[in-house]
Amino acid sequence: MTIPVTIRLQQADFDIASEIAALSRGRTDIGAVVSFSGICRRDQAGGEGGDAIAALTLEHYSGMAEAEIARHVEEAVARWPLTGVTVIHRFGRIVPGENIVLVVTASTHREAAFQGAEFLMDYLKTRAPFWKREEGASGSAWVDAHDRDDDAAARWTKS
Amino acid sequence: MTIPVTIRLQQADFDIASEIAALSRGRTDIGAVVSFSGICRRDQAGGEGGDAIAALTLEHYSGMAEAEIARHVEEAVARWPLTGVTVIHRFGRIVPGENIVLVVTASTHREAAFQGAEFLMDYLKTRAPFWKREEGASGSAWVDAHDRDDDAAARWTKS
Amino acid sequence: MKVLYFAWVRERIGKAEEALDPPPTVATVAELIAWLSQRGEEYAHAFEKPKVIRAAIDRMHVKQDTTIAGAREIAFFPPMTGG
Amino acid sequence: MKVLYFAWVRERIGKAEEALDPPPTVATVAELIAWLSQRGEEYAHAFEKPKVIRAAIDRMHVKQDTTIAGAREIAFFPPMTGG
Repeated sequence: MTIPVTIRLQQADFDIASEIAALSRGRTDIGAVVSFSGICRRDQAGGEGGDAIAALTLEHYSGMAEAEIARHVEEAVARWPLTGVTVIHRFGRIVPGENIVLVVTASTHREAAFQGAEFLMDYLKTRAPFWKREEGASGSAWVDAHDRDDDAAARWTKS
Repeated sequence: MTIPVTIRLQQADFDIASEIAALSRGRTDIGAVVSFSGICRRDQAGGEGGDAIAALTLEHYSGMAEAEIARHVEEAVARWPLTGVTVIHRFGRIVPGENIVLVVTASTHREAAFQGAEFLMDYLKTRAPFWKREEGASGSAWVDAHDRDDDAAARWTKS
Repeated sequence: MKVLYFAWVRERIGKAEEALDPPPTVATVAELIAWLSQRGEEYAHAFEKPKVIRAAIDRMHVKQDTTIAGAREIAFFPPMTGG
Repeated sequence: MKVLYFAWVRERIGKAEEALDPPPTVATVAELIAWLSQRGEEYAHAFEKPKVIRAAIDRMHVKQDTTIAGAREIAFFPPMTGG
């Protein structure tokens, strides 16, 4: 069965409501819709109490990012009974309070929708070819990868 | 610290977008917002392949439901570093495709937002005083509780 | 005390609430269920499988061995199916 | 083959991509990194901690012991920080 899948990489902001509505409108087989939106925070990624950031700039590997996300959406659809998936990731300059990423999953049951969304977010944090650079008062710096994101992603590995 | 908490039981539908926006608007300390919306399906709860339902009617114990949900939101806030929580549960007659329930959690980090939302949904499915009655072609019947919902809720019990 | 019924418990008994004054020998929720079951066919039907019945005292879930002393409002209902 | 650089690898090398033709003795991703490191200070700086560097061949993540034979596009970048 083919389910609606939307993957978009874009500079522009997105509208969470219309993305959720697009996955569920006119359908009566969907019991659960989970959305995750990642938002640019003012605190530095490096830890609490650091300098406030003025903006993030997201670089990505165009071509690879789309293909990689599509493969992971396919994996999610194979692992959980999802009835629709939307992934939108922004690139370019993003200021605190703005959206960075959106994952929406729809399913007959809530467990599948939650698990599918968490799996895709853990993947996007660790394996999707995007890199964040933070602009602060004292210059700008590339964000370091977090071990705890790797740990979160590792829990989905089939043993 | 006091965080914004919204709990509403209502007959009217709700707007997911404005609820998500209300939790994050104007804030730069929120990194993650998870929303769960539960939607009335046309299939009977009893299993696949049953009769289609024409509507659900949700009965609730007014007074107890609000107090119980508030206690569980407090527990979620104590267990995970949430920066905002919204729970809306409808009652009365709901037709397939319409919203039933909404949980929105905001946090600095995605794990807390996901866990808080799942905890609250498992609670609402098993312990909040609501009862669903399905109207089908061959009459109407109260929905049976699911063992798998109890199992899902049990995983949050501290041992 | 005020006694409330919900969902199919309410339907079988035919009312949503009533004021009741059980004798002092009725000490726990389980004993109240047994006493109610004697009040007529509709009650016997509602409480025919007492283990399925859930109870709340003053709007808090309680187990059936809980004492009802001091309760102002007791509610009986089937397992919850919200969400 | 086309070689792409991203994030601080790109910044240190000072370019986003280039066409390269390494000698046939360069067989794996790790050997390509070692060969690139010899091309100048900017490359030596970018690849000073080779274990940190991630690689993709034809837009698929690969380990550094992967052969580069037949690769049309090889990319080098730091650990990903999207999402």
